[in-house]
Amino acid sequence: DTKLKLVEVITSPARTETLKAMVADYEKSNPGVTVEIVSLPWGQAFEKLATMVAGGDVPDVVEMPDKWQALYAGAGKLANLEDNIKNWKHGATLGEKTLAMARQAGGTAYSIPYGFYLRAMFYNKKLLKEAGVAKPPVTTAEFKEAAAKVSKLDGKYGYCLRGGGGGLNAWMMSAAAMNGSGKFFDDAGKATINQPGSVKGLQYLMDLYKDGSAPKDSVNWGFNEIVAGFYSGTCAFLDQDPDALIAIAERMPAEDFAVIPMPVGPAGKAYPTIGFAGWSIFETTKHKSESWALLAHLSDPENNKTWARKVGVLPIHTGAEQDPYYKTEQFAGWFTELNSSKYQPLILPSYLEGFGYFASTLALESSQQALLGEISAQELADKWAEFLTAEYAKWKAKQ
Amino acid sequence: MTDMNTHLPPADASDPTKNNSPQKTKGLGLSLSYFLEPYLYLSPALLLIGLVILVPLVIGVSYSFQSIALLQPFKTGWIGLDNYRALFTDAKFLVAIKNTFWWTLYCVTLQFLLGLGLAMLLNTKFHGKKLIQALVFLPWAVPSLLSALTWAWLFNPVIGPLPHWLAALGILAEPFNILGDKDLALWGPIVANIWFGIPFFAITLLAALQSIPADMYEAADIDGATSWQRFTKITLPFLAPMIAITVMLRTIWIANFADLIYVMTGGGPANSTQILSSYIFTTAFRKLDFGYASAVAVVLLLLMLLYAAILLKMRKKLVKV
Amino acid sequence: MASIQLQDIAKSYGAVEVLRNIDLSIEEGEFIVLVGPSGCGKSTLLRMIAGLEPITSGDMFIGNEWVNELRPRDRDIAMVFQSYALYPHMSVERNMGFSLEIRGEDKAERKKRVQEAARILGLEPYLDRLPKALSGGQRQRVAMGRAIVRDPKAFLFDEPLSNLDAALRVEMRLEIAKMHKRLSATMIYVTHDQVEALTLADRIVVMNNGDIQQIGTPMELYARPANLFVAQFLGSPTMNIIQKEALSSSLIEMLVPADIRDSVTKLGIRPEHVQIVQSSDQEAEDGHITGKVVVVEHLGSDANIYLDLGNQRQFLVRHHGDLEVASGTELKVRFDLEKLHYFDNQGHAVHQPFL
Amino acid sequence: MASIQLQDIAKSYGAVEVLRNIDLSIEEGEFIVLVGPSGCGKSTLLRMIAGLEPITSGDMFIGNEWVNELRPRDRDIAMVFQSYALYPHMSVERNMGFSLEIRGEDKAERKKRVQEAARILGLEPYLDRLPKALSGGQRQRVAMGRAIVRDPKAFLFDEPLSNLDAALRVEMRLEIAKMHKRLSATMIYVTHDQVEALTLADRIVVMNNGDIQQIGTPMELYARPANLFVAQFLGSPTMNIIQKEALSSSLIEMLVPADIRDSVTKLGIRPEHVQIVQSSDQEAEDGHITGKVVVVEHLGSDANIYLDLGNQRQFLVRHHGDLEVASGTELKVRFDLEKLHYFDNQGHAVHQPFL
Amino acid sequence: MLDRNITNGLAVVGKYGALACYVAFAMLPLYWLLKISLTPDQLVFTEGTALWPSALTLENFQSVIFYSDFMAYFKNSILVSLGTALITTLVATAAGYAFSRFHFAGKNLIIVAMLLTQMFPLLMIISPIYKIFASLGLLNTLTSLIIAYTAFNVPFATFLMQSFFDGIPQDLEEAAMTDGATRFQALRKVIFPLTLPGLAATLGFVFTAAWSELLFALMLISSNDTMTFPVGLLTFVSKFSVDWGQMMAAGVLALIPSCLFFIFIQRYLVQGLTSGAVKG
Ligand SMILES: Nc1ncnc2c1ncn2[C@@H]1O[C@H](COP(=O)(O)OP(=O)(O)OP(=O)(O)O)[C@@H](O)[C@H]1O
Ligand SMILES: Nc1ncnc2c1ncn2[C@@H]1O[C@H](COP(=O)(O)OP(=O)(O)OP(=O)(O)O)[C@@H](O)[C@H]1O
Ligand SMILES: [Mg+2]
Ligand SMILES: [Mg+2]
Repeated sequence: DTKLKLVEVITSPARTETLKAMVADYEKSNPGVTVEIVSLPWGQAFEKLATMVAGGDVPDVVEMPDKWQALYAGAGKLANLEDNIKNWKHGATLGEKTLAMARQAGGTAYSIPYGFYLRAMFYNKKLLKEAGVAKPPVTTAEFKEAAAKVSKLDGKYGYCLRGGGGGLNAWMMSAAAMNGSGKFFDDAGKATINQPGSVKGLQYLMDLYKDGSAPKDSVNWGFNEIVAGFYSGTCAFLDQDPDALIAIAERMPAEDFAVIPMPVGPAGKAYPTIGFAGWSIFETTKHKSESWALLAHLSDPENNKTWARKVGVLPIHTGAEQDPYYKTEQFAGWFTELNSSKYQPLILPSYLEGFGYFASTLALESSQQALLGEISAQELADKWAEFLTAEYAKWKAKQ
Repeated sequence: MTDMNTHLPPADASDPTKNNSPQKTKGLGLSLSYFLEPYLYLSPALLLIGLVILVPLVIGVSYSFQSIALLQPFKTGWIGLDNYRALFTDAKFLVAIKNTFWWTLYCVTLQFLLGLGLAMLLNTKFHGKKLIQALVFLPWAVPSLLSALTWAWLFNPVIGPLPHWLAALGILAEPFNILGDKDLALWGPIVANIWFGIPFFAITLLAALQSIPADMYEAADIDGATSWQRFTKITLPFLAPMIAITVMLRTIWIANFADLIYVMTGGGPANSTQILSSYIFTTAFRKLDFGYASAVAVVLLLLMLLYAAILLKMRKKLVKV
Repeated sequence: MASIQLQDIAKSYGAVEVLRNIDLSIEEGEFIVLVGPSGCGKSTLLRMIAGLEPITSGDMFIGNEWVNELRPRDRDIAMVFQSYALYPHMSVERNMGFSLEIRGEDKAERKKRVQEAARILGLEPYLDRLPKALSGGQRQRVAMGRAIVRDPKAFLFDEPLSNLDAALRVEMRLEIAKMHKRLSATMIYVTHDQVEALTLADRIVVMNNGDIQQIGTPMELYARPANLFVAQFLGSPTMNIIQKEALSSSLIEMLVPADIRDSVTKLGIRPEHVQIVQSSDQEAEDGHITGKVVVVEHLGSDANIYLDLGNQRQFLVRHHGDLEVASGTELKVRFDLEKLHYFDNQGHAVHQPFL
Repeated sequence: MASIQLQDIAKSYGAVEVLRNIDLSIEEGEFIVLVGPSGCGKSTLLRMIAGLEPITSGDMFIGNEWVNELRPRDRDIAMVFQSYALYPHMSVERNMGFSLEIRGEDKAERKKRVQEAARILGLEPYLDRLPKALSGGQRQRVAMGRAIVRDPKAFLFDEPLSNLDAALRVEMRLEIAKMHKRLSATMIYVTHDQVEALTLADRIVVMNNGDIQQIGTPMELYARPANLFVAQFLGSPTMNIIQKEALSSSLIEMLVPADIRDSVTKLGIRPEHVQIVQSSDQEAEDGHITGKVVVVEHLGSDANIYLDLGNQRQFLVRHHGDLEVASGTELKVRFDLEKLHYFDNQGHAVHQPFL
Repeated sequence: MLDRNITNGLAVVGKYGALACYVAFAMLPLYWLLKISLTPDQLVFTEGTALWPSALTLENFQSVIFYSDFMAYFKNSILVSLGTALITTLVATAAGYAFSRFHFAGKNLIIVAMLLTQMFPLLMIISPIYKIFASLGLLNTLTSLIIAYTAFNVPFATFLMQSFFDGIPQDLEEAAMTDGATRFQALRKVIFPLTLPGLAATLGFVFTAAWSELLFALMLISSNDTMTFPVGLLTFVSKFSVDWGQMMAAGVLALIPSCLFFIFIQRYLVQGLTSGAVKG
């Protein structure tokens, strides 16, 4: 009898249900194997998983968000999945991007992603109309103007700025759009974030905040606050991944909002961030083949489609977007981004070991300082550049 | 005491020498058990604490002399005092110390004073006491996550009433979220913590109040004491041991307690609510630098020890009974 | 100094009635001693006067002010608690000086008065101690000291000397008398010690079972107890009581005057008013009654001789000086006729008309 | 019943030495009364015998067993605490029956014995009350009751009757004597009441300041006090002490036998051994000394007459019977020569060789 | 009782006023909790600042009670909290008694050690603790939580109990021991009943501490069967949304046992237990 332990980290009750059903399928077709699902609350998942692993209570299969992958892979904790992918019957349909992301940490596939998060812009149709904005903005300039107009309404704001946890994406997107480049490091290994274009991008967000186009307390807003700010009708624009759609669709009539691509910068391009999460196998597992079988089961096209819908990501197997589910107005924004060359998905350098700290702490604190006017955009950019350049060099050295 | 002759019963007692020595042994055995008795009572506590906390604590402190990351057993190594040296140049650390001080001071002082007031009120007779007592104690039973979320909610002008009330009272110029204001943000978690902590002092002090003999107040009445004098000269001295212990522990807990801050402000905006323990948390689990985090924790521990020592000294001086 | 009036005061704890119909009017500067058996309500009465115990019914006046609802601290009364009620967290010195401290008396004055009290009470070596490091008697003296440093309208003493040795007690008693003279403060004093009661009191109040039995000067109470209870309660050893019917009619004729002979049912005679008739003395009528010696208590200056009159009736004779007599010996005793007390069947005293 | 031996027992609280050189050997079934001024260490001694207070040095034996380190409960000793130490959460009944409860005595037996004790102590109406609803004397009786329901090796009583009224005290005293006879238990009894001490004790131990001053039967102590302290401590009112040099040489010749005349520095005479020489009596040598009446205390059966001998020396005369005499009057008194006590300059008694 | 009318009246008004303030302060967040749990999802934000929603729903409660594992979490929490409260109180009573009644070598050292346990952030030592429990095979058991909570709560409970013991006259114990009681009997029959307010307070604290503890519960428990309710609450905070309604409903439900517990213990918070015990 084999027992597998599967750890789910981005937990929600509905999602756990789906996972359970899929696992039950697997158990049925693999008699003798039982799978224990451990669902960690997302807010504390990192600490808990780290403690479990450090404490020797290592699971077999784990849900792996992009930001953790480099860390676990770098510590040699994850199994190399290259061979398995090669021999997998569905291996062929894995998209180019999927594989790139699987291999993000050190060029080897340490996970099978189950879906992408891609940023696009939600907007509140009613608010725009009230503010007299005729059509949704396409460029950063239009966006700024529209946001300013909405902010004139009493108690309303243009943009749901995410100044708190997880706000890095917006800064990076803005910097890239203004800079007209999606590269984080130049050929010399220097971070591009303090290039003049990028600094302008940072300044762009700071201005939005200072001009009152974002609520005062949005300096501290995280995911829940911005989403709530959006569906409560406090602010008109929200840049978010498809997963936010779940929460928003539940609380807002479909006709009240829509999703558009991210505004393009002066160079006519936008760089919506793209992220992923996937499944990994721990190196220490005693049941590698069963674990892989489970992983393969979860990632097969049918299951992946169900899963992707449930959790609000874009599926990994090519051709899945043809599904009628994705043909709605709400999904239009994301698929436009995917299919137009104006939009170049931006992959954050989460392969850097210090990136987690950078995103969650360093960038967070310094960007708040910038929003509050304690430091200038240039100082902010320099600070980031310094850290990123050093991390990049470390990473480079290991390759 | 070793000389057996000193234990001879008087001459008229029947043959004392004969049965004296076994008795003496029995006496010694007893004195051993006398000596061991307190340890016996303490042993379960010591065993539990030792195994579950003290041993891990020693390990935890030892991290501070190492370079150690949670997931990377191969990158550890002893580095002596390097982590501590780094503290001196760490601006964030200094900010966190300052914030810890204010955070702890405000929280402890206010919840102590309010708790004491509540305890005094509850120590009188009034209608509906049972219900009110149960109600005012309830905040203590709310998990900190839930209270943090609720208070964050209450402070949010979009979904909570507080900013509007505060603005109506003229305390705020306009209804905005103080959690987003770097000068006021710390007050959010402080209010939440006070709310949460009042019952702690109220209950302990109420229980202590109730063990003050009534005739102390009678004697003070006869001696002509006013209510205030009764309070300062009788009540407070009687409460002093309890106050010393609760204030000390609560201070330690609060200084170590980052849950509310973590959920309500995440240490922000711009580190304005960063306290040592939240800094320790981010250093350990975000920066993954366990060694450095442990060094910060050790500093916190030393500060707390110093504080406890001072308080214990004061207690010895003040508490006579 | 203030007069104290109690008018029809009563006190109940729930269903338990502890005091009833207490009428007592105490003059300014008077020294009242409260006596009565254990549990008769003395402490309760003191506590009511002090304001510590709500008054169930009746009215109380201190210096003409109606004080039923006045707070203790506004009454300006010093009290020695039966239970001492020392402040355990204060040194002896602070305990004694506490009331002065409260009143904002300055330090030097406080110190002076505490020193003076401590000297009187023999507590000087212990001023720095906490109460828990004192002996029982020392604690009681601290309790006493707490009252006597003050200069209140009235002093209430609840058995303040009960735990002191005889010598100290005598000394303290004299000090209290002195203090009373000096301050001419009103004092109410509870004691079980007859000597204290008799020597200190201007008037004694005898209580029983929540009632006042008699109020009067010591000599009045000793010489003319109003009833059987008072007669037996005061005087130690206690008065002998003899049922009239137990006496032969000739004896009754001799002892009880004719005009009250019918109403009297009991006769009383104090042990010290009985003489032993020497056996050499042959006249029969001299020995009023005869009994067998049960036991002799030697008290040094006196001896108590317990006689059995038959039918298990005991009779006590206080013999002045020592007496060697074996138990079982028959003894004849005679009464001092003028010191006889008479009681009716309700226990009220019946007085000879010519007295 | 058990004998108790104390050998060179000492006790200190930190630097304070409370007891020293205590040597005392108590026989099985003996009734020992401890007396001494407040704070002399009586309670401490009792508590050490009970095992409540560690012994600083010396050895203690109970029934030949060395008990220095034996726990209280293994000593099987009943004790009445000076502070009562009642269990505040238990009814009077349970308080009294607690030791039996602990010993697993069955309910009926417990009830019986508690009832019996309550009857003796007059506590029957209060059996269901909590201590806080009792008067001081009632509490003390409960404390007493807790001891007397038991049947232990020894009883220790620490001022068990101090808060009771005279009548009750006499009654209780008799009950204790009865109990002692019935159980022939060893008893150690602390009291400040001389009557109790003299009537109950087989032997009295007089303590002062942590020392034993004298041990002996009541009559021995009364008649032949070993030193000035004992002489003055026992007997109430206390013995008069006269400095030899204050007397005229003719008086000294008359009062002090020749062979001890040099070593004696003080003379003692009890107030009851002094007679007032009636003024009608003209012989001068009959009146040994003369003084002015300061005050007269009327005690009913007796009167205490305080004389001023000049130079503020007080002298007390106990007059049997009453005496009306105004203060200021000159009185002549004479001593009972056989009852004179002599002391040397260390305060030790000097005995006449022929006695 | 003996106060004079006007000041008396003012004092009474002041007292009730102050009580009202306390109650209002204590209840406001709880009221908000209740309000949100009763508000239909669509109105939670649109009527955020209203004191009372325009429509009510019991749906949140229904789904928490009937369609989630919360009842199981509650059961676990109650088991753990009661177990911890009882064991901690026992252990701490023994230790507090030793502190109160004995002088012994190493007392100060032990006090410092106990204080130390409270001074170091638990997060920093959770990983060795985890290892210890893992090696004892106690992970995912309620026992592990009870042990951990007991260990962590014992120091405080000990100090608390000590100060209550200190308030009880030693005479009473001595009396019990001369009455033939063993130390334990004296403790059980004489000291305990007099420490009831202290015991009640200690029980209350430990119960609620265990009831709302999160860190150990999160770290030591992974399986759904042994999860306690605070961890359960966390599951409402997912990466993409917070289910406020259900979370608050669960929070409201979680208050009920605590409330009952407080009502239960407060009958022991009574005055004057030791009056009449000793003279002097
Ligand atoms: N903890 C202590 N520290 C120092 N001295 C103490 C302590 N306890 C008692 N004493 C002293 O020891 C002496 C003896 O006390 P003890 O209680 O035995 O006296 P006692 O003879 O019973 O007096 P009393 O008749 O007043 O009850 C007293 O002088 C007292 O002050
Ligand atoms: N709380 C109470 N409930 C009921 N009865 C009480 C209460 N307090 C006191 N008593 C009773 O009231 C009566 C009077 O008590 P009080 O203390 O006044 O007596 P006392 O005369 O001072 O006696 P003692 O000489 O023994 O001190 C006693 O019989 C006592 O039992
Ligand atoms: Mg009384
Ligand atoms: Mg004593």
